[in-house]
Amino acid sequence: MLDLVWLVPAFPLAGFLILTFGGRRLGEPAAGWLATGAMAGSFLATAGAFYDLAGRDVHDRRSVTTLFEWVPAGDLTVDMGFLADPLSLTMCLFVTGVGALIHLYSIGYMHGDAGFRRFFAYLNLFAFAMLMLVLGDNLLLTFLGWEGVGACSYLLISFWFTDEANASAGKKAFITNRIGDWGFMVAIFMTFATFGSVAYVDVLDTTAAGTVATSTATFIALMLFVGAIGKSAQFPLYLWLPDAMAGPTPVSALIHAATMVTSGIYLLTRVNPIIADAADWVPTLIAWTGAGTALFAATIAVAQRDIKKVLAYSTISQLGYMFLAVGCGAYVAAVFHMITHAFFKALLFLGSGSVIHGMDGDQDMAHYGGLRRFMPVTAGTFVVGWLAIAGVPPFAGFWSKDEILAFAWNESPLLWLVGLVTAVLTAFYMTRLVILTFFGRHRYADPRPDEVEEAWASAIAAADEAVVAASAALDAAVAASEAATDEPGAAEALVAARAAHEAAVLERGGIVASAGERPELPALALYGAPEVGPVADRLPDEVATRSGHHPHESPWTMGLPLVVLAVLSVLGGLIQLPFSAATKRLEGWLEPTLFGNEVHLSVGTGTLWVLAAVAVAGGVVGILVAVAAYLQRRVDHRSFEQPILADAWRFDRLVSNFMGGPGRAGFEATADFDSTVVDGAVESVATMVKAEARLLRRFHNGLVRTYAAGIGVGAVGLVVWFLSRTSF
Amino acid sequence: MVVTTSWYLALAAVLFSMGAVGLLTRRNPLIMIMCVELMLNAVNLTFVSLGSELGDLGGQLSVFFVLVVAASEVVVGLAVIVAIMRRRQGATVDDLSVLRG
Amino acid sequence: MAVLAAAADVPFAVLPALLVVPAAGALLVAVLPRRRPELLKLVAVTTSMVVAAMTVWLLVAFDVDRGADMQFEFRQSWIADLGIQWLLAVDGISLFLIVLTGLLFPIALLAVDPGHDDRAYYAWMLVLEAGVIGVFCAMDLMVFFLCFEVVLVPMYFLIGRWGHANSAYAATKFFLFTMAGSALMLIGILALAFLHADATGGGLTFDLVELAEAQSLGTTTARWVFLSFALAFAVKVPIFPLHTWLPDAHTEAPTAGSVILAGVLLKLGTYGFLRFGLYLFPEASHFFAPVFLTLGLVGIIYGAVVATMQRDLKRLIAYSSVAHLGFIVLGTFALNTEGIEGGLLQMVNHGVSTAALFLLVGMIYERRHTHRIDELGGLQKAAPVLAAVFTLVMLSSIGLPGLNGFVGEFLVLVGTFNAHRWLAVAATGGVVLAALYLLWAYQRVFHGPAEGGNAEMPDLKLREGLVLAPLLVLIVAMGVYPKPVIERMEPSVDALVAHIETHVDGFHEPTSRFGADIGVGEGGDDAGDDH
Amino acid sequence: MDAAVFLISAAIVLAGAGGVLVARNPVHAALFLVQTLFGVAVLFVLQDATFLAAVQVIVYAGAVVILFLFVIMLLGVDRAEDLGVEPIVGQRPVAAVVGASLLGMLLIALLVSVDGPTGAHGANAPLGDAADNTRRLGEALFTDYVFAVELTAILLTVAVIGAVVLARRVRGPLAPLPIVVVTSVADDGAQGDDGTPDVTGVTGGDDEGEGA
Repeated sequence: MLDLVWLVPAFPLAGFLILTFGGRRLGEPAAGWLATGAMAGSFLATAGAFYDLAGRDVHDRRSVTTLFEWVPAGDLTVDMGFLADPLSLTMCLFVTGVGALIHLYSIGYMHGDAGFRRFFAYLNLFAFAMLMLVLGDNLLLTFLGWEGVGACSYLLISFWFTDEANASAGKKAFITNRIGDWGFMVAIFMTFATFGSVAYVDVLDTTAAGTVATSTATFIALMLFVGAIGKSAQFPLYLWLPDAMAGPTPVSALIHAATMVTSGIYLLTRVNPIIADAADWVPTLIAWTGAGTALFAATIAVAQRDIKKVLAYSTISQLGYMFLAVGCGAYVAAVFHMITHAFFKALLFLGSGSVIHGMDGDQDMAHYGGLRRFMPVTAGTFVVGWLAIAGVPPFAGFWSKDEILAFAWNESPLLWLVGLVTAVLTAFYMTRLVILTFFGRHRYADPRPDEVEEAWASAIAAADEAVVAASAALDAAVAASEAATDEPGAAEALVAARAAHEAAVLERGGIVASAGERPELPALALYGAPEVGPVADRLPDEVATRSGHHPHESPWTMGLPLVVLAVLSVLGGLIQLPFSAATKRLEGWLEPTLFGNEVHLSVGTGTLWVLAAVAVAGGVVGILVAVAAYLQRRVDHRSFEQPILADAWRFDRLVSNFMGGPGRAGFEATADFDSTVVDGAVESVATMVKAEARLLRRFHNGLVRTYAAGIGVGAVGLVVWFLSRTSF
Repeated sequence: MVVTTSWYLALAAVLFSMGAVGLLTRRNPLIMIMCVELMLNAVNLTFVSLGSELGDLGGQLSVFFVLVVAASEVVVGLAVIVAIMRRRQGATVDDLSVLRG
Repeated sequence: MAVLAAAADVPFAVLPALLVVPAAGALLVAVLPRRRPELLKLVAVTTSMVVAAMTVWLLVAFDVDRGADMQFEFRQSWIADLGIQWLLAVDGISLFLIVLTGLLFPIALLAVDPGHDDRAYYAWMLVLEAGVIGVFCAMDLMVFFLCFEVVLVPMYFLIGRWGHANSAYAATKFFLFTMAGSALMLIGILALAFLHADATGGGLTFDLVELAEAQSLGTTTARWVFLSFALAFAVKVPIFPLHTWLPDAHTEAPTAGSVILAGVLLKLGTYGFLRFGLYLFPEASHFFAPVFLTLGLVGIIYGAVVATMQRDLKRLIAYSSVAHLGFIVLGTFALNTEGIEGGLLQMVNHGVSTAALFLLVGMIYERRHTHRIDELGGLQKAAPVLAAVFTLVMLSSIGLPGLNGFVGEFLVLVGTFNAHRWLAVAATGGVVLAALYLLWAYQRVFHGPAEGGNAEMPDLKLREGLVLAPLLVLIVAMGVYPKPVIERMEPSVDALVAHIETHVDGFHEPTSRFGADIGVGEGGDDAGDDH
Repeated sequence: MDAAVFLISAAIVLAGAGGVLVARNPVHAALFLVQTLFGVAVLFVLQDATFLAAVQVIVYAGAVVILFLFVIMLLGVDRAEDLGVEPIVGQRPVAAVVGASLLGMLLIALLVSVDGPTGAHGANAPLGDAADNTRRLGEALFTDYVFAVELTAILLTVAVIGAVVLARRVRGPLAPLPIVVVTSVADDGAQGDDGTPDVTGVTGGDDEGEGA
């Protein structure tokens, strides 16, 4: 079965090809089912390989299947080969498993979309690339998958390309990833220059043998780390991930939560011997980058109102945890958290997708609230995911996060503290999300600030018109009374008109005044519907129609994956329970791929219990604060949602301003330099030649006799020359 | 006093120079061709006289050919002039500077 | 393999045929009635098809085992007392360029019709093909120079007569630029031949192999002569400061012209560097390598940056060519197997990808009559298939692994890294920029809302699809399984590198440090100062 | 006796040449030309080149000059030419210098450097006396030089045909030749001064064009 491991990527590839060339016949939902089937097949193949491998002796758990030579050039030989070992197969298992679920989910989510077939083709292509990344038996093949997933991510983010924003987001993602890929490529060069090969087997074994100079290992490790932070959205290259939410929600779940973004951690875990041989500050750097990003992203997530943005920043934060783990040498913990995170974050994303689906594409949590009545399944599963990510025992997230924190403490208490704060924040913003979405008032029908603005504007406009009309009437009345002074009714009419006019002016004054001192309408109206005062009747019609609207639960194709993932989010912890070596199944399973580089905790069991308790307490605190703020409204939530947090610490803005400003100017300058200086030099040569020509053409005046004179002079000259050469 | 070849040669030189000067100074194309004829005659004269000087028939032979060439040259030249004059009455060569650069 | 070997030494002299057939076709076209465009096209296309078939046969019959040495050699004395002879041969270096030429011409001819003066157009195209093939298989410097110049004339007329608004300017610029370069090269060739004759006391000869193996010039002389060659090639490539003719030529040329120009003509320069630079003047090439490496790097970054800011699709692709060819130059002067092979591969890849890009742009032009990016937009809605094809080609041009562009680029960079680390590290930045300008252009052309004529632009027609198909197949095939190509190039490249090693004292092919002792420590130390 | 004849005919020749040089009326110039030709013919006789003398008279004085006169009559260009003015600046001085120096050089070349009669005799057909001069010429022409003679025949034919083609009257209105004022010689056209800098001078093509 292991030599059939190539089937794993082959299934989605076949799916992609069929969907691409299958023609129009493969419409909805056939295309979706086909793609899902391909993923399921891939999952089964993985499972088969998994059991085959598990059946082997511990030290024999590595098999390389080579299909053909890919790039044989000079000393460099790169095979199209697959490395099946515990690490890669573990990755494959949840990539294909979660992938299949998300495919299934997408059938419901993408229902009725024009690009249905294209969407599933892309999804399959992505799965193929992701599996190549995981299974590749050498750095270059991993790089193939690495760039492949990047490209698919680009295609899927800009899937709804008619919207410029989506297109830009896709482009941003690809290019930011490319910056990371630069590091990856350089690392590959260095690897080849050092080992004369890029195959993991050679590289890792040689390194594990400890024959590599520290500086070389450091260089390679650093460059790979650059690649990793690009793909796994760590500071400062995380910028693309929030924008990537422009893609369809299943894409966010599959690519930008569960699989692709974790490949950075996978890569670092894969090359753990190199990191082990690198200078000591490299792991520290990794750990601190991870911890810093985790805290940074968590603070931002606190103030987001777009439900997907919250999840995006939460993803960045969780990935930070994994880097923290890798940096602390806790590779198992990293992989463990990667798996559990894949479960509950996919669940959360799919849940949010279901909500968005039910709310007709509205992503602003300020318009949600009390949805649990309308979509129970979504709500229930979502709550599970929430508890998991919040680190509440015994849900999956608790175990993995707790382990990471333990190792962080093992590395340095400071790291642990950062991790803990992050955990508290995580619990807080996730609770906030859940409450705003599923609990509290159903705010969907509330008039929204912009609508109220509109109402006021229309009211004032109406008042103005009234005044104008009244004054016109007044003038008419005046004219009439002058025309017929003896007419008895004229005087009264005049008085009435004057009165009406004054009334209208007063009215207008009143409205303008009240518009002036009306209270600022809160974007997030937790306390009952916002009071819109005198203009309530002028609200646009949407408000009325919205009040009639009822969010609907999603079809079973979307519900089933939610349920499955919820179950996994509950039980996920079982694969690695910290109680005894026997319960640390994952650790034992991954052991051969770690070359003994897994750090061993040097803290006593007691400490561990304390740490766990503290972590849980922290989580609970976070939850309680959020409840107090958003559900019981004892604390003013605005004190948490600082504008600077909502603006992501202005970092993104800063970068894009630079790119749009000086960066772009520099490019323009270069382009001008080319057209003016470089090309200008060429042109000036041409101009000089022309100037000379203009001089010379004067001699060619077209007069025969002038030419004749020239001939004469020439003749004389010739004779002179001859004579000068004859001796008399 | 005996006439040496040098006399003829001197005469030819003068004749040739005069033809050249005429060619440079006259504007009427016909007269310019005539001047060319003068120069040709000067050359013929040198041919003949040096031929007789060296007792060689070659000189006269060349003159024969020169005559032929001169004749055909005149024919073509005059034809050209006719063609030109048809278009421009009384054109002088100075008017015909179409090929000015 | 025995079959192939048998095929390799059949009496049929394929190389002269490769020159004669298109030339004859050109003559035939020239005498056909002017009023029958379809007939003219038929003749032209069939001729080029025959040539294509022959090149494919060449590919099949090429003997991989004897990959290093010249095959299908054809020798026929021409101007005996000057020692000039028709000396044609193919080795792993020129093989794929010839095949590429044979492939691109039918495509270019089928893809677009000239619109006016068909007869002259087709005749010139065929003349061009003959010239290009001549350049690639000439082993006699004089014949090479002849073909090198012959190529200019048809291209000049193709750009000038069937080009766009400002084509006369562009055509003349192109002509003067290349002419200026190659004039010097002629002097170089003559100098080389005469000095060689003096040094050896033998007769005058222009036989490339003989000259290269003899290495009879003094070091300084060789360097000067090399420069005279290098200038000609640098203009053709084009290398950084000499590139300004390229954007104009591309922008003004007709689609077919751009396809051939980008696909084949630019390769004349890089091919020349390999065949007549490194091979003839190993010492000088090694001496001047830093210069060209630097210029190559500048070209990569500079071309990419300038491309980003272009407002005209064809100009953008032209500048992207400057960047891509920078990679080729880089690989060539890395002077090791990986680099040179990568460069060669990149020549073929760039030929395929850029040709496809220009075809697509031409198709857009036929529909929308503009190359300006800001006048396009949202085309993907109207023409999904076209957009998909464009995406594929674009990704290959970006250098996405699994497509052809990557392999060459990667090999070039690996080779360069082994030779000069920092150059490679910097050049890799060009990969990022490539994504920048192409994706941005794609977004502006295909994404976003479509208004006006863009909204109802017709999608790819079957005919166009068929024309593009071979290129697309190559793009994927050469990315997934480049081995057949590489293994045919490798022996020749190895021979070339060995040639350089023997003639440059103290020079060893810079390659991976892996070996007897893992010299990692040393390798690591340079890496050590990296940060 | 010889000297007298030579001097007289030389005088005739030079007088004729001078006449051609200064005659304001083409017809007179033609007549002066005849005079010169006669003089030269006499000098031929004086050197026993009787045949050439005859040809000189018949062909030149007879055919060529008559042709001149015909043309003059045909075109009526017997208008007097004003020799007082010289449109081209510095043409006359140049002419004078060229003429003078030519004369000087030729005299030097012919008289001094040849240093007179060498007495050397050509290896060619010997020169007979006036009596069989014609016969010898004929023999030489139609034996050794027959090929050249044939060529002259072809040349003449071509010349005649060319003349016919050139001088034949074309139907329809004739395109007038452009008038280019001599004083406008020095102006350099405005081409290239339009905005686009052109390597090519393609735009420079215009004023060749105006001839057609």
